[in-house]
Amino acid sequence: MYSKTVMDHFKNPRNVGTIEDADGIGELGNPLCGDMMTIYIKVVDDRIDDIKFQTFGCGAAIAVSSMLTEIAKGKTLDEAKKITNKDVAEALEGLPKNKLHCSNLGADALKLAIKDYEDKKAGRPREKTPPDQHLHTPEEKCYCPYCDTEVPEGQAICENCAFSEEEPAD
Amino acid sequence: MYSKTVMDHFKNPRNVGTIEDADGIGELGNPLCGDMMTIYIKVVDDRIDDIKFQTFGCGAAIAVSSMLTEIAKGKTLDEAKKITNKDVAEALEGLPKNKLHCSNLGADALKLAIKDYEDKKAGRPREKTPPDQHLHTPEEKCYCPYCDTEVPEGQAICENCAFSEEEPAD
Amino acid sequence: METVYLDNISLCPVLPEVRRAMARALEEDWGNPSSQHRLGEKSAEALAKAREQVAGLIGANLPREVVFTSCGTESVNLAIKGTAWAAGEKGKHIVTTNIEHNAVIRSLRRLKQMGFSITSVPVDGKGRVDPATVAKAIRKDTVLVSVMWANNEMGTIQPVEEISRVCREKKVPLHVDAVDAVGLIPVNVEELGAQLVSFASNPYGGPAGVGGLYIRRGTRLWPLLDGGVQEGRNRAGTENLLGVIGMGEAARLAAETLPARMEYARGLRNRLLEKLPRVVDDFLVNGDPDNCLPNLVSVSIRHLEGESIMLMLDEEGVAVSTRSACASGSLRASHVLLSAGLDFADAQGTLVISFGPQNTEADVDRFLEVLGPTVKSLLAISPLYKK
Amino acid sequence: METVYLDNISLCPVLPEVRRAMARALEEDWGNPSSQHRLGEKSAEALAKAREQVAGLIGANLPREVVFTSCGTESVNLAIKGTAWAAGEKGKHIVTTNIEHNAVIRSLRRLKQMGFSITSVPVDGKGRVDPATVAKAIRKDTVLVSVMWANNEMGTIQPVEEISRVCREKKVPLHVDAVDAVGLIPVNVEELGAQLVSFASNPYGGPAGVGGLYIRRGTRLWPLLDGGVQEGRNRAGTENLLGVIGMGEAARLAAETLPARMEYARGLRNRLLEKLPRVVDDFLVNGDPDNCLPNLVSVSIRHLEGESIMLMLDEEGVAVSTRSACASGSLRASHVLLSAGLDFADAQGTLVISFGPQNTEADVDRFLEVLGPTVKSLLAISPLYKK
Ligand SMILES: Cc1ncc(COP(=O)(O)O)c(C=O)c1O
Ligand SMILES: Cc1ncc(COP(=O)(O)O)c(C=O)c1O
Ligand code: FES
Ligand code: FES
Repeated sequence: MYSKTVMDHFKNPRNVGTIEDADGIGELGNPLCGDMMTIYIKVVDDRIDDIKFQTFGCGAAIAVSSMLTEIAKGKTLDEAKKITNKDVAEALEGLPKNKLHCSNLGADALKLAIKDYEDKKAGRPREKTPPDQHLHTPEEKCYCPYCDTEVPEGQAICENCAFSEEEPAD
Repeated sequence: MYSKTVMDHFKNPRNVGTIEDADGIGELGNPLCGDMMTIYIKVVDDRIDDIKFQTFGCGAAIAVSSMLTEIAKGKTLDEAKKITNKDVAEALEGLPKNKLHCSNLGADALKLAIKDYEDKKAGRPREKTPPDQHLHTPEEKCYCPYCDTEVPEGQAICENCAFSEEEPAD
Repeated sequence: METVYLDNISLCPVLPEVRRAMARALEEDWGNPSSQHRLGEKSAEALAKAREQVAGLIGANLPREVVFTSCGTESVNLAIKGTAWAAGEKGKHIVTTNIEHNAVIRSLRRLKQMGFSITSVPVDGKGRVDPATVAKAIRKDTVLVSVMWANNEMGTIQPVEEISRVCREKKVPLHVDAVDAVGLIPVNVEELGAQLVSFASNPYGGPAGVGGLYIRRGTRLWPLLDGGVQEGRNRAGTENLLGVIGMGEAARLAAETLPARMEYARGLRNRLLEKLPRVVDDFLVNGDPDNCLPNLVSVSIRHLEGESIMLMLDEEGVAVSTRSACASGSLRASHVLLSAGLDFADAQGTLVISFGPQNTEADVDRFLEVLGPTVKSLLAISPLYKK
Repeated sequence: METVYLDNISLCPVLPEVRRAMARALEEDWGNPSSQHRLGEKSAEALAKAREQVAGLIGANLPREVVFTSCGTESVNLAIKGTAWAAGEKGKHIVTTNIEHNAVIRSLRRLKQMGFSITSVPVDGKGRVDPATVAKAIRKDTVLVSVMWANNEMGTIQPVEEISRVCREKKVPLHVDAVDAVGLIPVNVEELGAQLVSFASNPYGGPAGVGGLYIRRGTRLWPLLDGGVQEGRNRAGTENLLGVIGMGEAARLAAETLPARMEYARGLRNRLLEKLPRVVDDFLVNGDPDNCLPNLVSVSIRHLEGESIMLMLDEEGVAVSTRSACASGSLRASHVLLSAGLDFADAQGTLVISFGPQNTEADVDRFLEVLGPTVKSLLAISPLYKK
């Protein structure tokens, strides 16, 4: 199901852990499956000097986190902001269609970490994004992990079968 | 499906044919499957001296006709009238449940032949029973060949699925 | 005594290659295709391969347009009821023909109980539907047309292409019951343009109790079996992987060898029809000689009832089928034959002889050799036959 | 590397005896059970034998009370929808529980779309339904109660006998989804007194994609598949004879060896539960220790997500299943585990380990050996785990 690269990053994830005195922290939850990702960055000269992650999620989510940190490490913040979820998925040699939403978690969490760093630097109060806020960007298609149909932009979950699992039959 | 005796009477039917100058003729059709049976009798001293049959019907119907003629041959008319469809089915070592209605044809056709003889003797006009008149007698259960449920007394066909085959779906 | 099996339209022997593929699968493929670990993946691959093979046979554009089912009957029920239920406010009227299989008839009758209304159009003496009649039967509230591709009692092939054109013009979804067409004659669902095409695995040498439904991309229907997410959510339930693998292999073989198989069957059919008058005097050949299944002969032996003929042939080791009411466990002679205008007694005497790739000319000859004396001895019993 | 297969609740390997019976049938039985000639009769006999074997396993009074289907899902759909549709004016209300399989849930949801209303009763922390709650949920217009016998995620066995008593008192037909009970624990449908009991062939080593429905004599339901007269008119369609023969053989074996198999599975289960604390610190064992399937262990490994554990185990050649949303292709964690009161994260970390007769103590030990390091390395990644 998963590509070799995904399995490699899943089995030997890079940059796992926390950074004690991180300059920015981005935390994001996935409303589709309830998973969580936290990205820690250390910024030196507007560059990502160090980056670590923690993830509660599926194999794809772990591989995405790992690959994302590899891509981001050493990049300037401006470069890092431009990393798209698609870049991550492509670097992983693809993800199963119904796991594409896991990759959406990655780049979004990094952006939150950078924003956190910038807010702190600007003296703005740190915003805590509610973990269920999944940011659909226009260019990135998202598919329902359940029925495989595309989840339209601006919609957090698939209407077709939203939460149908959880509820009892009545 | 059929017992050995049925197969024997089907493959080597006894008393096949017509009697040119028959004393009585009984003709009966089966409304369930559209089959036909004709019994010819020759009566000497109130005994069935000779009996022949012709049948358009399934293996069971042919075996029933053959066995019936064997049982009836040599019997007095009074004895012959008492032959029941059950006697014939039993002599055949049983019939499949959905073929029991074929055996109903046999004894009824014989009774019609005897009636025909008696009417002729009494100078009564010969009644031609319409061939679709199937005589259900109380003691003989009849099963729908289609759905295997019992067809109640006094009812010619199974209500459950009557003629459902023939009609188109509308 | 070797049995001569000439009832391939009821059930075809599973081809040796298919048996081998299934015997292999029996030893190997047992992971659940829906489960995620490696054994599951192996099964998912086998399922995907079979789906491609079947898509190839019927000319589907996308493998996912093929849904596996448990038999032709399930495919037909899913297509008809699923479409009707999903139609909602669009309407409650369905058009069909007088010569459909019971799977279609009874599905429609069930829908009638649920408030749908049905128009069933007649056929001509050859058992063919006139596309113009179908066009006339379509109403504003018609939500489905269901027509069979090839008839299993007379062998008549319907003008499904023209009917499909009619339906596309009128924008009504079309279901084609192709259970006795797929694998026997060329079928290309993409060219046909129907929304739904039912078929089974057995007619072309696959295992019994496995079927398929072509659901054209974009077609909406309610599943008959609700539950898990198998078969693109169109049919829940743990897959009969073994059967599906057999169906796939049979489809691959059929796609490869169809023209040769048809040619071969036609040879046997012609031999039978040519020699038949030498052994039987009074008979009718049913169906449409210009549009018929190559591997099926439908003949009505006059003055005789079918089960008795079939039974006698069976005693001699020759297996054919009959459409007599007595044999089919039905109440009346076949609605198909009566619809095509046969009288009751002739319909009762109908034999269906159908060939498979395993049959030989010797089988045909043996059938004819046995048929002659059988008919003679049964005519002696028949009250309908006057010399 | 030998795979250690501990996901027998999803799909059980087909038993060697069953494979042999099926391999034999593949070579022999290919007549159509509905057709009348001798080859057909041979198949009809095979079908009848399998029906007796299955009736024997479930304790049905009459073999004809057993209808063969294509999977547990079909059995469930037929039981639920068939009864609801046949109920007509009697009512449109159905009672079920919060921990049913998707086959039940989605069948009921479909009926909701058709105008039925559903009451779903909760379970306690062990996943058990209280029969008194079921009794309270039954209304005047209730036409069916549907309850599962054993739960496939927690292993909890429901008090079906008491629920059946309640239903008989209230004169409401009962359907029991016994897919994960038949062949695994003693089942006697006659004693139970339910009208409908669904089951499948695979859980006890029969082929996948074959199921059965017990329909108590006198129970009225509409078929899901309309067409021919197979299966006592309750289920039309050409039979999957090969699968049914396999199911029969598996049923025969299960009936003979059930107590021994249960005892054996219980041994493996106890071994696992006893040794588990040595390799994992923080976990929950789900279900009801006093009423549980002998061959299933459901554990929630805290702070971890299930697919990732399952995948790592799979890499080491150990196959288990998980109820995490990520793995099941579902949107949310299992409704069963949430209904039993697990919090979201714990439900996401649930592994289901299930044994078959082929498993050994060495398999349990291998699982534990691999689980320890897997959990350790995944905890290092988890944001939920604070040392
Ligand atoms: C035209 C047609 N439709 C449907 C069916 C039903 O298919 P199955 O027997 O596989 O259920 C048949 C089977 O003979 C058929 O001939
Ligand atoms: C409790 C329960 N009911 C129904 C089903 C559906 O059965 P099948 O997968 O054979 O369609 C399952 C299958 O796992 C089950 O566990
Ligand atoms: S005479 Fe027609 S079924 Fe026997
Ligand atoms: S993180 Fe849940 S599906 Fe990937």
